[in-house]
Amino acid sequence: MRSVTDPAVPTLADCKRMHRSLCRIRFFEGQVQRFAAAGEVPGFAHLSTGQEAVAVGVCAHLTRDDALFTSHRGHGHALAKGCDLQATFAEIIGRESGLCRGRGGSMHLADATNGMLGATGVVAGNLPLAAGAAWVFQARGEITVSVVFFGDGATGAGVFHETLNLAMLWRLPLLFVCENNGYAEFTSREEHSNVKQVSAFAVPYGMPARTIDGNDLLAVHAAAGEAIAGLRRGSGPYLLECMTYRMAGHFVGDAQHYRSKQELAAVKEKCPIERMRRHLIERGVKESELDAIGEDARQEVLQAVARARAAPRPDPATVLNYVYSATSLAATSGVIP
Amino acid sequence: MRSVTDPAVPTLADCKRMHRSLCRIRFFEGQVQRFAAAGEVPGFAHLSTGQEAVAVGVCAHLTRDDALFTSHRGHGHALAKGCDLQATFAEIIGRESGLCRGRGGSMHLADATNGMLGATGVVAGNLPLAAGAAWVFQARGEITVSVVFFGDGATGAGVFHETLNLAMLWRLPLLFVCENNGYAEFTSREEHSNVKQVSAFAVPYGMPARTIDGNDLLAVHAAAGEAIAGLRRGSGPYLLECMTYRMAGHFVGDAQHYRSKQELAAVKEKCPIERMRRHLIERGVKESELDAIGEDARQEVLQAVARARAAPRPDPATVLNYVYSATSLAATSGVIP
Amino acid sequence: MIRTFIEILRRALDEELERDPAVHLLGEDVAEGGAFGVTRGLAEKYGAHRVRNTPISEAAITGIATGAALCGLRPVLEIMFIDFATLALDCLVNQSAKYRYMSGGQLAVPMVVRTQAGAAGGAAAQHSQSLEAWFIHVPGLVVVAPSSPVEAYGLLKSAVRLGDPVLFIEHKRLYALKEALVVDGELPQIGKARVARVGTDVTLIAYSAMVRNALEAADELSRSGLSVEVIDLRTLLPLDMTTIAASVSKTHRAVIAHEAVQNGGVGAEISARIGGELFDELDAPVTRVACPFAPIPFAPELERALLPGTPNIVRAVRAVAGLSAQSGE
Amino acid sequence: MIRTFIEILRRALDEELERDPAVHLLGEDVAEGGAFGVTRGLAEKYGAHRVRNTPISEAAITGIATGAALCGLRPVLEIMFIDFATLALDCLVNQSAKYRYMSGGQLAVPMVVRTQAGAAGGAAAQHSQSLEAWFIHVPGLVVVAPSSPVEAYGLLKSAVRLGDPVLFIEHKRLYALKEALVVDGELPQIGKARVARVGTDVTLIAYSAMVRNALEAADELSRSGLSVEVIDLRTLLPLDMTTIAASVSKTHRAVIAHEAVQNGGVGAEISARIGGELFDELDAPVTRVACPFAPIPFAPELERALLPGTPNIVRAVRAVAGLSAQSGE
Ligand SMILES: Cc1ncc(C[n+]2csc(CCOP(=O)(O)OP(=O)(O)O)c2C)c(N)n1
Ligand SMILES: Cc1ncc(C[n+]2csc(CCOP(=O)(O)OP(=O)(O)O)c2C)c(N)n1
Ligand SMILES: [Mg+2]
Ligand SMILES: [Mg+2]
Repeated sequence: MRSVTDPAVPTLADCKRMHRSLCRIRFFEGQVQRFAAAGEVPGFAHLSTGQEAVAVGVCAHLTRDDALFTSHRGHGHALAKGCDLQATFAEIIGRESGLCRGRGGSMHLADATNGMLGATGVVAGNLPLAAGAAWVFQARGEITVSVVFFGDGATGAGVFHETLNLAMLWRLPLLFVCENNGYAEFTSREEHSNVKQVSAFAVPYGMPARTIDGNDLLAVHAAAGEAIAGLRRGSGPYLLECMTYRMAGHFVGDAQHYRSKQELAAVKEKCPIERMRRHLIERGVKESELDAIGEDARQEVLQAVARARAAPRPDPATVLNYVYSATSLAATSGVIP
Repeated sequence: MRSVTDPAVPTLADCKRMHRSLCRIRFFEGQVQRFAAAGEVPGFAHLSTGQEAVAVGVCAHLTRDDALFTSHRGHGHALAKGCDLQATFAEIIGRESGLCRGRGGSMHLADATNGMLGATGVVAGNLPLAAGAAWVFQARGEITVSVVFFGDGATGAGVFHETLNLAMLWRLPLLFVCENNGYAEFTSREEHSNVKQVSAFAVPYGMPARTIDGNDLLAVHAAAGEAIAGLRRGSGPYLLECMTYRMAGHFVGDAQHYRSKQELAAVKEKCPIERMRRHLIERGVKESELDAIGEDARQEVLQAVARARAAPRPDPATVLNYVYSATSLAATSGVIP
Repeated sequence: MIRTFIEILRRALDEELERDPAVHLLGEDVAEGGAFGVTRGLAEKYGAHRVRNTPISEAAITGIATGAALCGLRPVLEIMFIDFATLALDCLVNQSAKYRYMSGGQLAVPMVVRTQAGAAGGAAAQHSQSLEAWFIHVPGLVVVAPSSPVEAYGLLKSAVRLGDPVLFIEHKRLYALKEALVVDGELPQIGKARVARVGTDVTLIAYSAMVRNALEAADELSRSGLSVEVIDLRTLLPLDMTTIAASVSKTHRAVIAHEAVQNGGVGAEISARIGGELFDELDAPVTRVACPFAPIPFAPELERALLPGTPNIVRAVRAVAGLSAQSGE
Repeated sequence: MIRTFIEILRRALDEELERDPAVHLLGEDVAEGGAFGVTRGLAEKYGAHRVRNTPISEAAITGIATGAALCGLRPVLEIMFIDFATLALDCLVNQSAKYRYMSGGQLAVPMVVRTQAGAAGGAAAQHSQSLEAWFIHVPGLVVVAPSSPVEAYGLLKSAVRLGDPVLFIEHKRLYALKEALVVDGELPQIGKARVARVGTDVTLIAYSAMVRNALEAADELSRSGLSVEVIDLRTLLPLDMTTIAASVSKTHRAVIAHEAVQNGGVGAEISARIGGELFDELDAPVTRVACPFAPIPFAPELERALLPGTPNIVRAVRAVAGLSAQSGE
């Protein structure tokens, strides 16, 4: 087993890099929103706008060997894990150059080469899969870890609790990252549960857990770093609850009747990018440099989006590919059933 | 709403009555075991031998209007709730005079007239149904309550946690009674969960819960009485964990390789009937009177069993009855599908 | 007046809530109107207590609806997508469907599970399935799949009044569809199919959204002189073989169309019933038009390529009628 | 030497554990041998780490097996009763079956879900079902249902080596059955059926435990001079239509027998395929022998009355062959 070094406090350069990833995700989601509104994005698009700090702060500690699973709101997680901008956007608009050749779409992003093992449209559906990946790493004696992102609404699903139990029972190297944005679709947390803090669910199992400000990138980075180092040392699973806020609707097109004017007005203070920006300025970084970083990220996104939109659409003749393995097809001369 | 009176401390007469119910269940299960071994009991028979005090202590506080749901190990619960001995045994051996006309069997005892709304063979399957019944009582503003019995293994099932959340969120008059006998089939509690006490699962929800000695009838009676009085007052759900011990195998025929000689030897001290007997003797009741009570219960059981065994078997021609309501059948002149 | 499928479902639920205090709605976001706005306004009108939001707990809420039905309520549960009915299946199949039988007739579960199914607009593999076939294989359940707003109105009200657990399947492609609702008080009987178009040459059997494609195909085929009788099944369980038999005995040819994958689909059962019971009536093989065997892909051109549509039906009917595949030759 | 179905399953698992370190078993009580003793002794031999007990968490353990398969393990998951596969269905259907497709071929889920099904001895409504039909309706899954110990041996080993999620269904009535196992190294190919008995008059198609009844019926019918060809499907998905077609083209008559309820059962698909693809070959309606539409009752005489058996098959075959129902006239 390789020795595990404690996560270093991010240098100013690290912080700028992370600030750039925040901007990258923000601009990316902006493009998804724009082209969804224009009818170029099929299906349901769930934006992570406002929740970028969780994705960036956690994934900063992951290598491509580490496994990542996410939910229906996973664009930011995929990018933070290293998925190619063009391929990710192309997937979301259903092109052959997409991560999944346009078969999966926004809710099913996967990129095996980057350890992005899948998003799911089934709330809480990926939690046990992440535990399965962690089991493999444990069985192989690797220091690799498995991370799963999910929303607060997922705590209503039984499989979340089944997975907590199994992860603790088997001491799996699994990091549960809950993005508690206070809503499940149009229904607020209070109407979903009597349990205010998701981290409380870990207590009966004796699983270490923490609730942090998920819009404070440095807080996320520090907490995730500590948790992941622990996982790599074999200390078992960890539940990290990141309090955050979904700045956009549940999906593109959500009228958000369920949110008051005041609530929507208060959004800006919560913005993790504004906060990181303030932090960097306090540390002496010039506004102009930050603007440049933002602009640079914006250009990168725009170019990737342009390439994705120019990419070819899947060939309808290939619609039956990838359903079965060659061995399964062998017996049936390719015809299944 | 009728006013709720606090449960009275059981009088000596009450204690003798409850002791008699313990014996009744013990003898009943003995007969099930005997005739199962003789091949007269179809399917799987799960005995509640050793767990009688939980059934008797809890059901002492219930009226026939209160709803009761149980698991695969529910013979004792059914009898304690007031189900007829003959009809219960007849069901377990599959006779037309059985509670469910021989259609249900040991794992599916139900007796609507006594508020015994059903047993299930699906572990944890009845928890949400009991919540549904509680919802109805709450909607009607009744002081009636719903009680569900389940085993410690059921806590591994997600629906247990989903139901805890909903019961607390809706403040349902629902009593969760966990019979923690330390095993799920052949696997001990330790291999099922890192959580020693099932009552710990209630904590995140802020649900009142207690762990008690489930083999001490008086302790069960006191704790259940308090909990149920609270439910009737509208104070919301309660989780009562009763530590007990399954004196028989998981089902009749279980070789119990997974239990050591010493463990099996220690069973007798745990026996709730022995303990109640000692208690009554301490309170001055004569051995001879207790023997008489036991003998009387035994006779009642034997006579019921004899009647059940003499009862007619279901008529094969009726096998397709009770699948649908008359209204559903109307359109199809009785033929479905 | 003219109403969308969604508005007409809302009206049916509103009227049933009004008519019978035992009727209660529950499901995720239903007090907010639900993901598709079907229940919008009903919580305000009847109280959050009768139109109840639930957590994302499909297993528990199905159990709660079942337990409530056992105790006299008439719950109408919304499962947002039929794809998530997988999470409700244990209770529906092992409890709700079997309670009457297992209790020897003592207990019943009169409840409706409203759910939304089908593929449209890139909802992709986990939000587009048509899984009705699973449910017709479960004794004790009733399965209803309306083909239009007006059909949905009557069938939903009948379902709410039935004494058994009903799976009520709404196709997402129908939601925006508008129709004029004329209420004549007569509610359709669950278990009876409807002849949507009278014809003499070929019997075309469909349900849910596919009935519209069937009618479209029938129109087009009439131009090549083919008279197609279209049967809208309405109820998949129980299946109305009387109506099917009457038609096939007349046309001697049958085509079944549905969106679900062909293998193990509802069309298999109907084809088997026709082949078994009307063997001597058949002049051509019973033909199925259904989805090829793959999950629903995300990209629009793949989704379009996979889903069966009007042209597939036209081709199948022409083949069964012995005409060449190309129309208008 | 002579071995029971259970012992032969154990041997197959033992050999696969031995052969490939990626193979891991998990399920409730599997380290204790499981409810039926299939895995007895394997934890001692390979360690509690490769033969892993789980809590009663069907949903999570199916997800764990799926995630492990994604990362290179070859999990063999035991779901104690197929009745509880209802709890595993979300993951199996929405994730395991679709992963390859949704990821555009990047990821695969090579896993086996061993489960036990069927009615016997009063296991009653929730422990006796035959639900295989649900799974043949799910693109991406493979469904195997062995008919004997020897068949199970090869099929299980082939299933473990396949690249897709396999549902492997063991019938409880077969568990105690004994057979001599002769290992010739050749493993059966998943997707190929087996002609269990050669005949010329009627094709009798069955799978799982019903194959034994089919062979019994064929024996009995041979005494009334009827030559019945028995096909053991082995694999329900993919379905081997080549073998079926070859036989029906010879006999021109087909009967399908299974224990699951008839409505929406696997027999419906097979009947539809034969009726659709071999219409001109058929001299008689394709007939199904299956369970009437009710849950499995507890009382032995009711269970017996409901379940289809050899006499039902004999009657059906005689009818299809144009003989009177009573044999030996
Ligand atoms: C099992 C299941 N039930 C319902 C849905 C519909 N649905 C999609 S997202 C969502 C809310 C999820 O809330 P949360 O987990 O907090 O994630 P967020 O959207 O807030 O990021 C629901 C109910 C689903 N996708 N899966
Ligand atoms: C969902 C489900 N999974 C598995 C089983 C098989 N099974 C029957 S009883 C049992 C153990 C239950 O343990 P517990 O809940 O502690 O109840 P106990 O038997 O100890 O009374 C299991 C796993 C089942 N009946 N239902
Ligand atoms: Mg949320
Ligand atoms: Mg137990």
